[in-house]
Amino acid sequence: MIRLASLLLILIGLYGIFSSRNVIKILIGVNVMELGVNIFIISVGFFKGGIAPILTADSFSSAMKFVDPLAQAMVLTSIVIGLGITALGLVFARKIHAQYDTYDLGAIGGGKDD
Amino acid sequence: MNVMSFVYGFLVLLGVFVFQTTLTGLNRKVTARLQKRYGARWYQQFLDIFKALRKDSTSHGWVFDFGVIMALGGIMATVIFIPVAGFEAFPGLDNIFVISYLLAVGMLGMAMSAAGSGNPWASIGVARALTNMLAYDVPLMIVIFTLIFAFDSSSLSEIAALQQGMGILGWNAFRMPLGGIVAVIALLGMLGKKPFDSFIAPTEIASGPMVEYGGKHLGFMFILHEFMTFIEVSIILSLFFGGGATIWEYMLKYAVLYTFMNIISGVMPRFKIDQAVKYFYRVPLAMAIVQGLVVIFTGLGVTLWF
Amino acid sequence: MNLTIILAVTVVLAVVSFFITRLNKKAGGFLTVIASLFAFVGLFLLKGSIGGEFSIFYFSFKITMVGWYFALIMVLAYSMTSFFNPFWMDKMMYPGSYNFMYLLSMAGTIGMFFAKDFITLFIFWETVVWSSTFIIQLGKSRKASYVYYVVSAIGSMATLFAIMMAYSVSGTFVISEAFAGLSGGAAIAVFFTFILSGLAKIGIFPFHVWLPAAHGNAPHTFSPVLSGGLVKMGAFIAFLSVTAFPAYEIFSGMFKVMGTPFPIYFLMALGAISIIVGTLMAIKQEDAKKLLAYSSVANGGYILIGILMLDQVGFAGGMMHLVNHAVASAAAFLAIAAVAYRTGTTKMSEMGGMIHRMPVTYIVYLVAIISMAGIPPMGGFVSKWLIFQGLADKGMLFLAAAAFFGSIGSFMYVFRPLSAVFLGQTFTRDLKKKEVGFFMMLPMLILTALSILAGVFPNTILRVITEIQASVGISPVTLAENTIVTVNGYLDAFRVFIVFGFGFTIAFVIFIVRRKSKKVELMDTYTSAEFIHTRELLHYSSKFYAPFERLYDKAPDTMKLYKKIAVKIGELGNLTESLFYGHKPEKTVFWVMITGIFVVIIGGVV
Amino acid sequence: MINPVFMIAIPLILAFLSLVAARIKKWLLLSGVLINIAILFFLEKGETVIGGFKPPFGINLILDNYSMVGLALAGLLLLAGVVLSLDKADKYSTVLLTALAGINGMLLTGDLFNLFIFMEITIISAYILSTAGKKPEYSFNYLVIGSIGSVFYLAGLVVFYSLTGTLNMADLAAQNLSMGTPELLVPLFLIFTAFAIEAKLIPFGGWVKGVYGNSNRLTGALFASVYASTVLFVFGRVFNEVFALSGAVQTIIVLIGVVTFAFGEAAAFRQVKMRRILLYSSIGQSGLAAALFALGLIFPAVLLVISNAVSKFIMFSITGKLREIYKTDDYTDLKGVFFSNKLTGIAFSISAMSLIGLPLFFGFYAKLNALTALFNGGNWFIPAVILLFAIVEGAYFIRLLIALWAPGKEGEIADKSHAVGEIRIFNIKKSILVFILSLVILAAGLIPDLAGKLISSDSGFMGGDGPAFTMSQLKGGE
Repeated sequence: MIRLASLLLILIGLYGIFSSRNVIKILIGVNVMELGVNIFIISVGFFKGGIAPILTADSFSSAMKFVDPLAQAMVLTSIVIGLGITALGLVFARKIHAQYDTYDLGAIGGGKDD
Repeated sequence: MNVMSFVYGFLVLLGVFVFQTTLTGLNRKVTARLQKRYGARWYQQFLDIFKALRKDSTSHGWVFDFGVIMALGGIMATVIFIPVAGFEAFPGLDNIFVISYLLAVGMLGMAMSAAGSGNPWASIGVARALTNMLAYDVPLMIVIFTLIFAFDSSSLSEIAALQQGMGILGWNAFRMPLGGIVAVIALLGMLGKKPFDSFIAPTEIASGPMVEYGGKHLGFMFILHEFMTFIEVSIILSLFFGGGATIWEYMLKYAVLYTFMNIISGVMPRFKIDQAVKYFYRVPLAMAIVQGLVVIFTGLGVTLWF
Repeated sequence: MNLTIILAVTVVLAVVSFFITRLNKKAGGFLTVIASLFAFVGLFLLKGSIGGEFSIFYFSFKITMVGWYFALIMVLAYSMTSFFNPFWMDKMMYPGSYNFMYLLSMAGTIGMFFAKDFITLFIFWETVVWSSTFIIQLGKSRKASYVYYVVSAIGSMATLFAIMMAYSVSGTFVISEAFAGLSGGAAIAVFFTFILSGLAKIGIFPFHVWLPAAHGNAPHTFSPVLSGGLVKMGAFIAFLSVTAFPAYEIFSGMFKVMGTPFPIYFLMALGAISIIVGTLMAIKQEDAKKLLAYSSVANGGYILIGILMLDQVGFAGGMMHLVNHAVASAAAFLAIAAVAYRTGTTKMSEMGGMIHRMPVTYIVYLVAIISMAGIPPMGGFVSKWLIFQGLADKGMLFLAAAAFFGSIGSFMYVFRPLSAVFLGQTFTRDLKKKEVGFFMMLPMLILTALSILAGVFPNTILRVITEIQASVGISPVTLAENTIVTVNGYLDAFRVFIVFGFGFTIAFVIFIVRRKSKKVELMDTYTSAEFIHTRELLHYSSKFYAPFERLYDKAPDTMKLYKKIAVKIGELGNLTESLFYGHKPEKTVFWVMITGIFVVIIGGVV
Repeated sequence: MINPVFMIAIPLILAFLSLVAARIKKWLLLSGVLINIAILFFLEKGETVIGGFKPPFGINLILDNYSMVGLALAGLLLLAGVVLSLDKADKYSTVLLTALAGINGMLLTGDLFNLFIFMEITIISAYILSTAGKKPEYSFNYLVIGSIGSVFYLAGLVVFYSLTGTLNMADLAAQNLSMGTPELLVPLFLIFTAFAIEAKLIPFGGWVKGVYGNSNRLTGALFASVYASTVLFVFGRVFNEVFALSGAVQTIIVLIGVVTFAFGEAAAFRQVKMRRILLYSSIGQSGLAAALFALGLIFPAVLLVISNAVSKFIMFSITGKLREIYKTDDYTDLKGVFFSNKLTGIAFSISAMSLIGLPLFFGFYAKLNALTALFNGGNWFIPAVILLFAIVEGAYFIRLLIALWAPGKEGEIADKSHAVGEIRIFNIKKSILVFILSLVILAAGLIPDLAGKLISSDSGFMGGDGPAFTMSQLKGGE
């Protein structure tokens, strides 16, 4: 279920990028996709009844059901990278606005190569 | 190849000159009668030639002279190669390709000399003459090609000999009728007779290549014309009408063929040069190809088919 | 003599000439003369070591009779033309690289003819292609160079394909073994792709478009090499495609036309078409060099037909036509170059009466065109005669018809420059022009002499050809002392020459004994009572055969075909650009999704 | 012997330093790329474990022949690019150093998730470099498309992780997954998409035109050589060593590669702007290399990548500089520009001719190897396409060369009076540098066997895929 939801999110993000021409909205689309894939990663590592993968005095037996810690680590990295990309994307958005006075890619019309 | 060959060659030249010039004179008479005139005397052609040779002439530079000599030299060399009733001054050199291309030397010389005169009429005439040649030669060459393929020989005298002794139906003109017709039409073109005489058209382009000639140059041109006529008629005679077993038979056939050509031409109007090309590439070319295909694929005509 | 030395010296001298030209242009030009003459002499002496095999670097060579023959023709064209180089240095934009490329391409051709394996052959071949491309661009047209490269590339890429395909079957690149084991469809594919570079190089229809462009616009000092030399590289490929690739054996089971397997007959027919197209196009050219270029197309057709016959007579004719055409066409191009050296143009309508200023050049041109048109007593006659005899023997009617058409048509086109450039009225501008110097005259005279010698003593060349014929296992053409004997006729060129001389002498004597004629000015002609004082107006040169040209002026231009293909490729490019590229991410997202859906469907199916 | 991890660590440290010591960042950058080359010679071959966990649990770096070639190529070209355009590179010192770390990491890593991180580092640096074109909408486009790629990659990766429980390349390869099954097709496609986007394959590389087409002499050269070759090297490793392609998947990927090649060359054919010509040619070459990699013909593909990278580096550098001087890269406005720049012109010509695959140049050897390998695999269709579009490729490059060398009106001989400008493109030192680089192509083309041996160094790539064709085999010996 949760996997389907994440897949849906990715597709929604793609659709957002596909259908909108506003720079900010496209960036939101990208973010939604990233969210989707992050949830997807988590869902892979997760199963019902699993506990946090932290070794404590109470839980160190391998028989205990940890959720996969690696997936969570990956998500952490992915979020960080996503953050960086979003930030950079916003910088570009600012630049586009500064240069063309609009956020609408359709209004730029492709700008001739110099 | 010895001295005698050259002597014979010289004699052939002399004989051909006398014979052909006489015939031309006679034919002037024939044409005149056709046009309801009296016409000049039979030896008028000789008088014209010798008069021209005696007169003063003007020259337009060395190529004007050189071209004339080259033309006459080439043509005379060709005449020497023509087998007359089986006789050859230089035996074995009567290859049809050699003859038809050596003929071109003379034509080239003439064209060169004419164009060298600096008169544009001459150049136009030459252009037309060459175009005319392209028109008649391709169908004719295809027919000749067919003959060579059929008889495995490209020797004029051999092909002539192969037709003899079977009566009139042994002639290639009857064995390969389409080819014969093509050859006769092509001969008209070769001779520059009407309707294929646009390149000398006197009233239109002032006699074309001949426009600047006078005196001995003109005399050369006359002689050249006689020799050329002989070569052209002889080729067709040997290839399609069996040549001649004896010199008399040869001369008789020759006279008939030549006069026949003249009579045809006497009643013809003139083609424009592009019309001539179109004509040759429509009817005679098609006939020549059909004849060629028939011979190559059925063998009909190689052996007697009646 | 050693091939290694020849190749090494030419390549080294190529580099040296590049630097010397930077110091002194003329000296660099003279170096090309020395280098090419050295190569010519070296090659000539190489005959002793025929049969030898050796390798330089990773290139492997085998000195064969046919390679020697081709290389000698090639280097002859190079060395004769090189005499003109020093005088054109000032007109070149890059004299140094011209000299470098000139010698490099020469080395390339030498290496190519002696290659033992196809990769060596291909490397040298392509080297020649690109180095000559860079020479042609220095001439009058950049487009010409481009066209030349593209057509050559079509050929060489196809040949590379064939080589590789053959290799995947036989596992070797060695020329004599590479085609072993081919059969069926693969054999046909290899045959046609392999010979494509040859067709492109000879200028066979529809690849002939590069000849008028390149020959007509290359620097005047390179056109003779292109036409006299480089075109013959294609003949070598044609030769290999019937000998190394034993086309007659491999296709022996196929449908035959007049005893010739259909694929070979098809190529011969292409040769025949080239003869017709070349002739017709040559007739209507206004530029002397372009005219000669189209005549090369027509002559290429003869060569191809001759070589592909691979028999006793026609093949010998084709091989001999290589020499005759190389010599004649190089001489004709050199003559035109000499005229252009003085007048600065090659357009026939802008010249006239040059015979009175440049008589030697005129004679050179005259002999060259007599040979090209196949009129005795020049070399071209003998080779065309052999080809005719071969065709007559096999009864190939349509090919023969084309050959006759080309032969007679050649009278028409070769006469045009003769009449327009050399004869007629001399233009006022050119009245003070002089003949070219002896150094430039020399190669032209040598070539003229060669043309005549080949026509009078053809057996000298034919003896070499009989050896080639023996080496590829066909019965050599029968030669007596001075005579060439074929099934349906024989030719004694020497006697024809003597008789011609005899006739000429008689005519000359008659001419001399008659009264001397008065020399008059050229303008002193019959003008139908008009008063014309402008020399230029009294010269008939442009649209020489106008009535004849009109008959086919609507004929389609082959170049249009190439342009159409180029447009189509451009359209594909346009499509690519507009479909996939832009500044909005939506296009890419769209395609990613489409591809994704496609993959999912495929996944479901698989 | 030096631990390969320094290849990543040193540039990263220098990148941080360059933020702190902004005034000397130019020198930091220079020293970074120089050190990078220097330690290349002393690297420890084999596997290096990072962080103490043994693979497949920990992360490892793998330095084999293949990655070595990739590292050397990227490092050397980056060095050349920095030296050639130091004035431009100064501003991007930090970014370039980070990019170097990312590139080295991509080539070295033995872990798929690690690869993701390095790839992101590299790509983000590329996003920033692309802003040099002053066309933010293209940079933005690149960023969005690149992010889609990242998301796809991660998604595909996780599926594989969930199936096999490992992300280590070697470990994953050892699982011998059958790539034909539908459930693997989709994740494989996701990962392929990510690489295809970066490797500019049609239809995924929609960002290329804007970014390459507006590059300057530094960024253009780096994108087309360093970045492009790195991505292709990784592509080759992932789709040979990790996922062995076969069946329909292989066919699809090869088809995409071949189509890219054909379409790219066709698109380049109709351009008049030099950067566009070069960019579409890059797309085409990239497609061809990808197709070869997908077919498992690693050695020819590597040769192709190397030859393309060096050539494109030279050509993009010169083109970028030309645009700086003349404010245009439309070659019809630059006729005869090489007349007063012969050395640079020769370098450009050699590169172009090598790209076309003309003999005596390295590209010919690459092409010959590719053809031989393809034919040996019983494939004749792809060689036919390659050769067909090699004609197109030759056509537009020769047209370009002719225009740049020989000015003049049609119907008149080439004349220097029509040549554009007499401005030197590069100063003498830089001209010589570019020229020497082109001489490498020529030299490698003249002694291809040696060059081939140097590249494959006997052992070949990833399990013995050596030269399919050597010149020495012509002599009869193998």
